[in-house]
Amino acid sequence: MFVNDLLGLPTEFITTTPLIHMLTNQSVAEEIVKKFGDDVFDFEEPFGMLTFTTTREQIIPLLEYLKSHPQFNINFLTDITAIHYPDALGQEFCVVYHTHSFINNFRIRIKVYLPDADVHIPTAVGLWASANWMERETFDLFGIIFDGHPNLKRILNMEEMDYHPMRKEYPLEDPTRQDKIDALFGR
Amino acid sequence: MTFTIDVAFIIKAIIILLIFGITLLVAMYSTYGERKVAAFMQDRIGPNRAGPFGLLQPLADAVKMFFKEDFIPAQSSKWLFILGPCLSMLTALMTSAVIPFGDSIKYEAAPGKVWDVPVQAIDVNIGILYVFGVVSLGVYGIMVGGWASNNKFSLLGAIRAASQNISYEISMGLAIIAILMMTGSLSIRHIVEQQHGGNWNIFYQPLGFIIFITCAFAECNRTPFDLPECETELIGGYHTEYSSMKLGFYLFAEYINMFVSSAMISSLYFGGYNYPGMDWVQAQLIGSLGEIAGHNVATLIGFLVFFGKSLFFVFFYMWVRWTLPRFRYDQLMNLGWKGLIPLAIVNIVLTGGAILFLKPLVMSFLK
Amino acid sequence: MTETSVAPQNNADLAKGDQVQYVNELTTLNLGPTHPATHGIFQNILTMDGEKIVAGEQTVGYIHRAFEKIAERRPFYQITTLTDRMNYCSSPINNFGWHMTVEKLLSIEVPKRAQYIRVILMELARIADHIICNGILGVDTGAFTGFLYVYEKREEIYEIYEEICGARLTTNMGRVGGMERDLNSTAINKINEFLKSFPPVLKEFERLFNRNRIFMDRTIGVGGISAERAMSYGFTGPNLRAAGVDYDVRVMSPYSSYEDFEFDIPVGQHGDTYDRFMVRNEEMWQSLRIIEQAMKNLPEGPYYADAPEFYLPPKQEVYRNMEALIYHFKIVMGEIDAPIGEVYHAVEGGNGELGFYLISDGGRTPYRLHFRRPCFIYYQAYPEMCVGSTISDAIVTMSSLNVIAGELDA
Amino acid sequence: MQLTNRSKQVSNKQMTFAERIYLPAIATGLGITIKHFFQKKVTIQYPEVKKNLGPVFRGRHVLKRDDQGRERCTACGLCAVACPAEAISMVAAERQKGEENLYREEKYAAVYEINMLRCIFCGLCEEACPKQAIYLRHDEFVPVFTERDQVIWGKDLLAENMNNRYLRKAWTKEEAREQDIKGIDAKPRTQL
Amino acid sequence: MNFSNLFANLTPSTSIFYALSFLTILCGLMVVLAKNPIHSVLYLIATFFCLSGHYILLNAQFLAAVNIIVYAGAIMVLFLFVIMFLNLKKEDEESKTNLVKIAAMIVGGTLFLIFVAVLRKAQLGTYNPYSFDSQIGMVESLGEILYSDYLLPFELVSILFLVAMVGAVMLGRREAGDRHF
Amino acid sequence: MTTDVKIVEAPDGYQGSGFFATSFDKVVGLARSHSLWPLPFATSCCGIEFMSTMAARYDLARFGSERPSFSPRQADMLLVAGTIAKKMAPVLKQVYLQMAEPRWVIAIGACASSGGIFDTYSVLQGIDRVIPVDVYVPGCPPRPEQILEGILQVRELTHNESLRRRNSSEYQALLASYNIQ
Repeated sequence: MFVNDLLGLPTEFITTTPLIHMLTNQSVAEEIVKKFGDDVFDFEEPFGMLTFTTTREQIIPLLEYLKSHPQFNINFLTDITAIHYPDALGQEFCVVYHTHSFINNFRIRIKVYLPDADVHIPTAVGLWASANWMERETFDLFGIIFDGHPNLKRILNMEEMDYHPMRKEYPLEDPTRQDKIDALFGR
Repeated sequence: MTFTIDVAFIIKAIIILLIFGITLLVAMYSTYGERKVAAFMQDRIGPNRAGPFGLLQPLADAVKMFFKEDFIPAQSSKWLFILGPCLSMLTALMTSAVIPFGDSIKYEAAPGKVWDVPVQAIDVNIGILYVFGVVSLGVYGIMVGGWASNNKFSLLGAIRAASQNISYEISMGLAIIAILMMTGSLSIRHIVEQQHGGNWNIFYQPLGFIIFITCAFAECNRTPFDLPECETELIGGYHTEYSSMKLGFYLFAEYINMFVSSAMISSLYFGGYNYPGMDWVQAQLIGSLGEIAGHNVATLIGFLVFFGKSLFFVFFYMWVRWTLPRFRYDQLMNLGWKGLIPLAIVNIVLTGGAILFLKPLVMSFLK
Repeated sequence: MTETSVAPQNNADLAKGDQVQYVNELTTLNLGPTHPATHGIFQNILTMDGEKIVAGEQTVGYIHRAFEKIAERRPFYQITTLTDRMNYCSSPINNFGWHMTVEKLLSIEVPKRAQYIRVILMELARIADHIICNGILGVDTGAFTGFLYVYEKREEIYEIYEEICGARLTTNMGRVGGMERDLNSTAINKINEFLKSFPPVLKEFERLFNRNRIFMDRTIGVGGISAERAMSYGFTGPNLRAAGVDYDVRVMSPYSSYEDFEFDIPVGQHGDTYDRFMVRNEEMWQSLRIIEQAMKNLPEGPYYADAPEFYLPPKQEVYRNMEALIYHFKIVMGEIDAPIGEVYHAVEGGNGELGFYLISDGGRTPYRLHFRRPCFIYYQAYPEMCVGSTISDAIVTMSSLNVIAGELDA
Repeated sequence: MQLTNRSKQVSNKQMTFAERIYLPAIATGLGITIKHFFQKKVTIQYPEVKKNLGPVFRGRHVLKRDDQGRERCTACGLCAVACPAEAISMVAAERQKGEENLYREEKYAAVYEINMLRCIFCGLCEEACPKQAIYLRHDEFVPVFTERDQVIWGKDLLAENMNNRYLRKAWTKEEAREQDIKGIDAKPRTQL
Repeated sequence: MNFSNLFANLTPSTSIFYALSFLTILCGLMVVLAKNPIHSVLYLIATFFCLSGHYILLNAQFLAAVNIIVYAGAIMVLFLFVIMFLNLKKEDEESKTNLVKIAAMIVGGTLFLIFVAVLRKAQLGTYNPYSFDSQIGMVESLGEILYSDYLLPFELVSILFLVAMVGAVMLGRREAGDRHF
Repeated sequence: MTTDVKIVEAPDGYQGSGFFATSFDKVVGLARSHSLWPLPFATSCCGIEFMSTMAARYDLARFGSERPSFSPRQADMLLVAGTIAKKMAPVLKQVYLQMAEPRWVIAIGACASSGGIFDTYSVLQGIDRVIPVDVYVPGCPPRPEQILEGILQVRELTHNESLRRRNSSEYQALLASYNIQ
């Protein structure tokens, strides 16, 4: 007995497509530039996803704009994370927001670069409840401080930890491991 | 004549010892049975390494528990902590005293003088009330132990047990009242005797039976009413902090309770040691073995029948446990207060009506 | 407000969490980290009024293993072993999700057969995942037996894996560019057998639970969340669908030929535990449908892409062919240059949108690899979902969310 | 919110009267469990009965020798590099004159150690080995340990025992596939 | 009075009576004296048991059983329940003010006086062994009297209970918005 | 780990406390080995494999070990299955401390035994850094067969363990080296 029989479903092939209103990267980008002007720059399309950079002053208004825009309807926060570029002077940290519009099935990636000396960025908790832990994780691993976050403390690591482990300068390994011979074949 | 009295006394003593022994043994092997039944229902084999078919498993558990470190939590009330399991065990064992396990054993002391010793530890004329009283005390063991453990989860378990037992006792009592109205006696032996042959109460009291068995499940803290000890919520419930044989007592008491309530169910609703065609069997036996031996063998058969019925209900307990999900606390209370109690009252009214109107009608019809 | 904090009364405190604190009449109950219902490790500190929960806070990170940091030190092909251990209930999905991400970066077109095999294995993994979740929900409501019935079928899924890769749980069965092995005839037979033997068992499981009033009472209206809140909390997967939003990555942005298959997206009404249970159950049926279609239409052809610089050459070639030997060394040493770029790829994991955000600087390892772990994101909604209910509800809610600690804590 | 036309409502929360009074559902449940009570049990009695672990199970490591008993390993170190757990360590040495019957290649592993507790049995070492020298046996586990100092296995435990050789039907995945396609039921053999 | 004589002349039931009485008084005292309220409740339960023993000695088995079921089995469980919930053990005993102490003295003293006065005047009931009906405490006779001679009071009491129950239900009704309990 | 305490042989070989102790030891050891109640401390992947071990196909219950005691007090063996992060280590130690003697510990899988592939700042490199371990089961995760092997090994240890081992100075020294007691 196969499943289709059990469910009483027709076995013939029916193609279904999502109900998608097409948005193109081009049109969205133009609209955003129209609204935010010079505060959004570095537009790219790596593997089809619209990517651009903004400033930390504009990030929350930008997200809010995208969320409330009647056509874009980018109402889902997929992810917040950060990247550490120790060599890029004045742009050591990059906070990356992935957002998604379910209705249009359209994703946007927004980046904000922060200097090492001043890793502050406003929180997005007011827009999405899910930002809470994502920002806490980013704080925990990178030390990015999200201003206005209700509960910005470590989430994955122990409270007592005194560094932010995902920064490139910190080692991965547990210093107490004894059963390993290092310096083997370029490890 | 002192001699004959002594023999009767000895028979009685043996019966009493036997009854307690059997209760303990059944409880002990219920643990094994539970594991095997669970395993079989889950397509597993279950314990089979300790002795043939794992039959020594309960012994292994018992010995292990005796030699386990006995732990009494700091800052808990030491004496109450010990009292808890003892109370549980005591009340569980006390109940089995009034259950009629069989008809009676006849003994010819002197020619023409036959002693008739009932197979029951003690026949009190308020048997049901006695059982009820002891059962209602059973919760103290859990409450005291749970409280003395000084642990949040234990206390929650104890409190759940207390409120659950009180609530379900009421509907249990009301369900029994319907039986009492039919039989007009509080003595369990009397009730059993009235169900002679296949004239079992279950045919007159199906609703009462369902209420009673539900309440029995609740009183024994068995699934779906095992809230006081549910593993996934309260870890071990009231016995979270118990180790070694004190834990063993709690677990043991649960199984004794199960057996005793099974025996109660079969006595009250399934005719105890009565079975259809028992008169014929007895007549045949007396015919072939003689008056006294025949009667005794018939008693033995009755005892086995009773035992079979009780064990079936023990099995039923396990069967249900490994099938059903458990209630939530408030649902349990709702079921008890809003479901079972009104139903039990309806049952009483129906029974009363039947006795008043239906019975004379049927009687006159039969005449 | 007088707050009397009582010092730990005995050493049972930390583990079983019976630290008692009295704030007026509210008590704090510490569920976890080793509470049996947490299935894995996280802690919920619940503030209770009697048996009613008035507030909750979770502590996670009890098995934080630093996946993302390790990933920065391992060549691409070794990261498979990490993804295996992320959502260990459905490791093939993680596995192939990662490989698809890398393939996207490297612009490798995977042959159709490999894509179909991946679909089959991913759907098997989804079934395995949902078996655990729904079975455990049964266990947590007190019915252990149904769990073992379906778990036995999970063992059959393991047997299929064993045939393909030799491991049961942490399969490591995909490779960049395709599959490590093709489906052999035994595996195909086993899959067909599974397609036949699973439906009756699942039906039986449903009959044990679906319409049992005790179970329904325990789950209906418990731990509900509205679609709006669920979206705000970043829910995806079955938990979001239970709230009525039919978002499914397989349909919205099809990968690995999912557009070839016909299946429904089950949705619930109120996002409560019963909805989640039913949605997962129905997803198992839909997965079976997908597997059935994939098995029927399984194309012939190679099971890996023609990408010699990324897919290990056959062993015999390594002996005979110098070029193959060089590639072999280069691949194992991780000296193949990946293009510079950043890529986000999402798959429908057992718990929702499992995203891989990969930034490559052209080196042997990812410059940065971030996992969008659905558990981590939606578990933060847990206090909101269980406030106002009892501790029993909280536990049922927790198991129906299917929080996998490995995925949660990275 | 409906995004596609594929959605299907699956959750029905209305209870009928029969469902309301508990008993029919309970009876159904009891029926299912009692059916299983009398069914055949699926349990494998493990220490006595052993289940087939599959053709490619990744168990205990073995360092293959060729048919003359020479070690195949050439200490190239690829396995150690490929090991995600960094459990393999080795010391390479040059083959001396007169050792041709011991080592196949001119370089060999004088020390070859695997930390069995670190190893995650992912099979990447087997895949990485260009000499087909290391294999994860499909028929044997690594035994359990009771002492911490037993866990690093050297060549004495890893190298193949010539008196009790490791047999396998197919030594590479390509070979296995070929056998499968052609439907050959190959005999287990010692060598590649 | 010669105590040794007293002990020598004890019949089994009188010795049980004395032992039980001693236990009853002891437990009763411990109820008052125990520091921990939980212990008090447990002593109270023990007291009820001893009283039930007295009932049995008087051949009033029904009363004995009902005493245990109702008092020891239900009411005291609720007492214990409440005390456990309140967890009084944790709180230090509050020091009583002098006013409370004086009030307690007065109330206790008055009660004591009343008892003395009543007992002084009272005549101990005697029974005639020839007309004594040993079945008087049994269920049947109890039921007969209850449902014939004392039917009206019995029904009135039932109505009182009904009223009390309805009142309790009304008081314990959940507030709107409360999902559980 | 299995420091068998040698018991001084009685001169005649069959009398004195030694004789009784050893045969008694055997009985108790036998009983213990058939009734090892596990405490699954399952954190990750190995926990799922432990579930398989408990499930129908491998059925741990055959050895009398099917009653998982989630309360450490009642458990005999602690099955640590899965990664133990440094954040978790104190909890693990607590659980171990709460277990009643005699207790055994199995480290299931590479992570619990040595950290496995997670040689990272946040993972404890083997639980034997915080608690004494009796049996290590290799594998990531080990197959149920291997977990059963581990449990069989514990049964072996249990069976042969002297009743006095837990009081011996060696055992105390072992515990002391972990800062226990």
